[in-house]
Amino acid sequence: MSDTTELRDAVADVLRGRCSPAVLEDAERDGGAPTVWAALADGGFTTVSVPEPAGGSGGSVAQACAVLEAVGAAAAPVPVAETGLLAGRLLARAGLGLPDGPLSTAPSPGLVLDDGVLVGSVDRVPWGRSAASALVVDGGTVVLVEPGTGVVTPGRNLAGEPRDHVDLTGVRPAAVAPVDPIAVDELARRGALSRAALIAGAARAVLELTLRYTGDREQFGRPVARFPAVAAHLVQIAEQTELAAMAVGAAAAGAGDEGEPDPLAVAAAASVAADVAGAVATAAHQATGAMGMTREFGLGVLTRRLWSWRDEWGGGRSWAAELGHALAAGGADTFWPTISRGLVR
Amino acid sequence: MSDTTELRDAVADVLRGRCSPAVLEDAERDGGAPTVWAALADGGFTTVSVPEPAGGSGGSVAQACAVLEAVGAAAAPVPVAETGLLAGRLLARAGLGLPDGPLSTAPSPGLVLDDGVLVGSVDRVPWGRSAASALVVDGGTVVLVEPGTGVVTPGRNLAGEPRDHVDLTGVRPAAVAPVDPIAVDELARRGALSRAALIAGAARAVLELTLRYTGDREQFGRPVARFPAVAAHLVQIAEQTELAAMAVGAAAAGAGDEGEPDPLAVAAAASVAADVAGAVATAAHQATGAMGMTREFGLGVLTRRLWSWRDEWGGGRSWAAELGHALAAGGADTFWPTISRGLVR
Amino acid sequence: MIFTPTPLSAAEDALRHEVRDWLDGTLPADFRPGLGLGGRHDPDFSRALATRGWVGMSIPRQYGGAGASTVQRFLVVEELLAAGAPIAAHWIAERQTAPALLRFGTEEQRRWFLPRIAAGECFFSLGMSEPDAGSDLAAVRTTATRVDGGWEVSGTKVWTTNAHLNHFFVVLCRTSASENRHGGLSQLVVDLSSPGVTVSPIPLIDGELHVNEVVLDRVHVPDDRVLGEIGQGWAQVTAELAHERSGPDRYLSVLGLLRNYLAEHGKDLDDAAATAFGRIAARLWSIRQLSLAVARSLDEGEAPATEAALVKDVGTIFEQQTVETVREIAACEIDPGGSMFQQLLAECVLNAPSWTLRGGTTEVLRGIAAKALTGGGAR
Amino acid sequence: MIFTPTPLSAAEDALRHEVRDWLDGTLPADFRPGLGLGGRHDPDFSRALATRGWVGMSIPRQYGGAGASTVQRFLVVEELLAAGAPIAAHWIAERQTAPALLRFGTEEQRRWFLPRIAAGECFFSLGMSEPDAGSDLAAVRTTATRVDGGWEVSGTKVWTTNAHLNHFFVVLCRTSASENRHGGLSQLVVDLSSPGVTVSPIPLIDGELHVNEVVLDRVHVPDDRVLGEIGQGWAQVTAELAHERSGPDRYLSVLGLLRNYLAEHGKDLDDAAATAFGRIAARLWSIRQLSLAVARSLDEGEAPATEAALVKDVGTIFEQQTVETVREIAACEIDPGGSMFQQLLAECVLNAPSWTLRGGTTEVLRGIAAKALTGGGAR
Repeated sequence: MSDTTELRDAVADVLRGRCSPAVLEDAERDGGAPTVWAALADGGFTTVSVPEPAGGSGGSVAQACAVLEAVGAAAAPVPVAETGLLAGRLLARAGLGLPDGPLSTAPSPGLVLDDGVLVGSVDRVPWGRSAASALVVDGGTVVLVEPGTGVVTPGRNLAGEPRDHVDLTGVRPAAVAPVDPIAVDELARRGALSRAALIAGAARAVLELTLRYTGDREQFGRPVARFPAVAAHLVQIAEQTELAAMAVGAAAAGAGDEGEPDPLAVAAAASVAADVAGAVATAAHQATGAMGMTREFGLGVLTRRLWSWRDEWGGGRSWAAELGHALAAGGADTFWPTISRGLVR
Repeated sequence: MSDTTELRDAVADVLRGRCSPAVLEDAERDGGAPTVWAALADGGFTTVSVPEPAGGSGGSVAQACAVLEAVGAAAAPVPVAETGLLAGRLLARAGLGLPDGPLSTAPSPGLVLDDGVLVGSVDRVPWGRSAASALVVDGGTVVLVEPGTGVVTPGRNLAGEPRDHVDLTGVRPAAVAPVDPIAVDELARRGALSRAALIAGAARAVLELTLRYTGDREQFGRPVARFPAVAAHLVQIAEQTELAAMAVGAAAAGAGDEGEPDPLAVAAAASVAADVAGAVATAAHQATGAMGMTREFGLGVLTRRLWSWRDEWGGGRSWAAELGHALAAGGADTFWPTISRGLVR
Repeated sequence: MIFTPTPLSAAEDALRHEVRDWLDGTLPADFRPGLGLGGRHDPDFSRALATRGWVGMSIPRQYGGAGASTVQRFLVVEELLAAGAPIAAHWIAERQTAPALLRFGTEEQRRWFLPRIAAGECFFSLGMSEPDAGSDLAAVRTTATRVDGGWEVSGTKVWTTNAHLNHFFVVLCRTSASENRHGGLSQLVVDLSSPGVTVSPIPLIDGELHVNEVVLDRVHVPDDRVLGEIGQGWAQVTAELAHERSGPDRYLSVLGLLRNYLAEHGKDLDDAAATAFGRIAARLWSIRQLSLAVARSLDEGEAPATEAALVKDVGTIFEQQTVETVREIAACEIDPGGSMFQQLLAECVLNAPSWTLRGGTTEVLRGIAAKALTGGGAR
Repeated sequence: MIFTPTPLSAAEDALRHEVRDWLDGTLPADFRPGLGLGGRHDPDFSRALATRGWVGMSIPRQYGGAGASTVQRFLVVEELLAAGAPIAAHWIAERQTAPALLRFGTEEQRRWFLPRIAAGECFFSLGMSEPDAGSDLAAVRTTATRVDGGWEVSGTKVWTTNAHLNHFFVVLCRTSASENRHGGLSQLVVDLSSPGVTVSPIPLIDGELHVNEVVLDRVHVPDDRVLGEIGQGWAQVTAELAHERSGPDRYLSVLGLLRNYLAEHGKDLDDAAATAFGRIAARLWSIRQLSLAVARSLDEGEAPATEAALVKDVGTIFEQQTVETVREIAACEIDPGGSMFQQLLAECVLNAPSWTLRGGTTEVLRGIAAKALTGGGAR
């Protein structure tokens, strides 16, 4: 597992100092962070897990998740998840090469291809205004749409990250290729896993920030971390962070060097991470008090992301339902064997 | 409201010393507590809210609930709720007089009357083995069945109170009378309200017991009530107790001197009380530690009742659903007016 | 405990409907409700409300108020909060400053300030919190030095909501060195337009700019603006805080959210959503009656401090749970630029963490309640 | 943090299946699972298990054990707990006493006790808690006085599970007066069949009688039954407690409940129930892997005390939440005499409050974890 740890640290090094409050404020206003993007792209970190022949950096799903943990921890306002693990891997799967620059994708159930021309729109596309979009239409075809094509209505999530409505009616895709229909489910799972990885990273950053603040800050003559109520919040943040990181790590590791992650492991990770996001944000704000509610403190850029990511790509509830239905279908006797199957060397 | 407080205190006086651990253990083994029953019946407390002409003690639903709060607080193992507020009031509504002795009732959807003879069975009848049962059949007929009729299969709830399966097939009722079909809904609501009142009473007894124990008991040289974690449990028990008592009190008072309680107020009380039951039991056991888990300590007789009553007559969930659907049907604009309508003199 | 279900009189019920009808007619159809205390700052609204006699209701008539009972004020405030009305301009003046002036002010101060407060023309902020002090109010470092005819105040206050829009704030400061950290504190009424006052916004997590840092640089405060006694600041502030604990502002922040949830999703509630919503409603139903019972008991001359702390604790926790539950049953990506419900949900998610902080954290409140419970017995 | 997803080797995976298959073949079809640690006391079962080498697995071979790794023992214990197997007879001896003997016992004690423990023939109870002491273990009043050839012990111990069925218990007692309340404590191995030992049941809330009060009236304990050093009892007990914290017993008490929920209700789960059940399963999935990671890191020579405390805290809270959630989605009156699921639900509801008490309350555990977190940094 140490290769993933090293990769995470390497990305953290690249991002250190690059996601300053000023950069984040600008990104929120302008919808992009070109310097952050350039630094990550230069290092090849934006296309991890996309095979090299397709124009990616190669690597496993676990390595892609390690990158995303670092991206989440830094609150980096760039579509790394979309470019690599999601759209990039989708394009590669369809035998299409990756164009330069940031990519995006989103569920596109209402989009169809009619005689080579798209009809319909896609909702809440991350950075849809500035990224090329790889989308699945008609359940078995991947299309690539160039940046700025179609009619873009800007939108955002709670963290101010672009989530745009893109009307593609009349647009002719830059590339079209058939793909195994199962790729749609795989994309949805990687979408959920990407959010869980981002959450795990952001949760760890919240833990570190909160430990530092409550350790430094004194009240009634001693560090606030020593007050039992605050200490209990810190412990819960730590527990929840480890739960999410473990759920993501296990699901990602299960994909092996080139494969896709196990569906139930992803469902578990998505459910756990969504719950963790809420619990960590709540405990951190309780532990840091009014200071945590100010824009300058830096907690908010993380908690606003936790509150956003937990609902994306289905959200914790729908993945929990999927897991629950699957376990019920498996029956009582396979319940424990399934829960405990874990990883085998 | 002071008449209800006085009545509650009067019943508490009657029960004081009568529900000793030995009496409760005997009742759990034998399924009855004749001395407790006799004391309450002698005082006329078992038929409060049943009009005097029908053989009851008269009084309002609020007064019946006051009696039940005292019964719940003492964990008195006798069917007071069933005899007065539920079966007694049902019989009176149907124009039937009350027989002597304890009464019972339970939802009986599967029971029918075929040519004067009953067909079917009733599940989880409180004290079904020893009480006469007043039951609604065919949606609009009240039947009275004498104690011990039919085939009784003993059962119990978590508190060891009798909840018997009674097969009445072939039994000819002791009395039969038509009743307005709305009486079925009213009975269900009074059933839910009776459990909420019992819960409110038991919760208050838990509060007093827990305050006393944590105030007396010392650890690390001071009363455990002074430890912030324990103090927080005590505060939650107090809050929850007051929430339940207020919900019950408001719903009961709304019934006026002779009427039935407001459906939505009952639904709110049932939902709140069910949640309170769980929260109070959990906090009390946390506050009292291992001691609270022993049979001799006396907390268990209360918490086992809280854990039982919250699920009876529909349980919190179904009443919450009823309230939620009703509010949704009323629409957004009537939401606040409904929530805040309260009592008007 | 003195919690008893309390019926409204016909006159009280009529007052409630009068306020409700007036709000229906006054707030525009597309009005976006504020989150209870988060209602917007709108001097025109405050003045319009004042002409109805609904600002500073509990101020006695001789000082320009309505001399209303606690229950009457409760009913008016409850309707305003339920509607999410823009009450921020007069809120602190009416809830906190007016009672403090009545209790500690000079006759001259009462005659000057109270009629203006009741008219919706004189708005106050709070001047208690300081940087690095948190909930430890006694860690005050702002200092007032005796000068000819008054005091010269220097220091920094934070979290002063709407200081950039209001007229005054009551500053807690040190007027003498003291061994005892609660000693030597005093309260001064500072004109926010005085020379030496600098107000700068503290941007909040949701990007809003209504909270400020106020730097006082040798600000002159005349003797007639001393509130109460020099050196008694701590006792006065403690009394003031006790005042603010159990009002409907503790559970109505989420009312607009709930109403708009019904408006947008009420047509097709499945059982799970109906159950979750019903549970919230049931709790709100009951908490409201606890709060009303506290108001009634105040009118009857009781001092229900424990009960007030319990209601506040249960109320704020209710609000936070409600946001989480509504988010769950809405089951969507929250769009801060979406429908009214979406906008309110976004605002609630971002602001809910602060609800357990205002007016004493959960831990502080539970400490107060626990002391009362374990000291005085349960009933 | 050293939590890292850890794969099992093929041999480890095979061991797990071996245990699982053996349990399938050994436990009767209508077997009612115990709640994890609440598994029944069945000496025959313990001996049968011992013949497979699965009791006292981590005891070295020279003392009759299997010399197994922590992960191997983890896998066996996990399967036993998941099945709710009747492990109570040997549980304390293997989890607590054997490691203490290995660490503090004399060679003679090891040679006498450990093979018997590993054979499932020598069962232990705990002898720590005393009346009115609660979690304050240092408030010990049981006293041992020096006599010829040994010690004479008098006092009362409580919460000694299965003392009426087991052979020994390790008694924490005062062997000398000390200024320091942690000083002067020692551990003695007391034969429960000694003259002067009186065992009486403490009936529990669910009517069960497996927990006892043990009164010691001048019980003679020979010198060769002193565990470790006289006067070092506190240090020894503290080390012992650290040992018991993160095993699968902290999250598997509810496994029988979950399995039987699926058996009885799995066919017709609505979305709300599936969501609630899936959420539980997801959490269990993740907690289990945290716990396994702790076991692996112990094998790798680490001392993951903080991690162990975190897993225990998160595990016990998980168990309690699970009972509440399952009760909610089952939505029925619980019938203690009903179906297997009903019986288990009844047992869980009655016993769940005790789960956060055993091995340190939530508050104590969080204190330990918080100290480690804030002292040593987060990673």
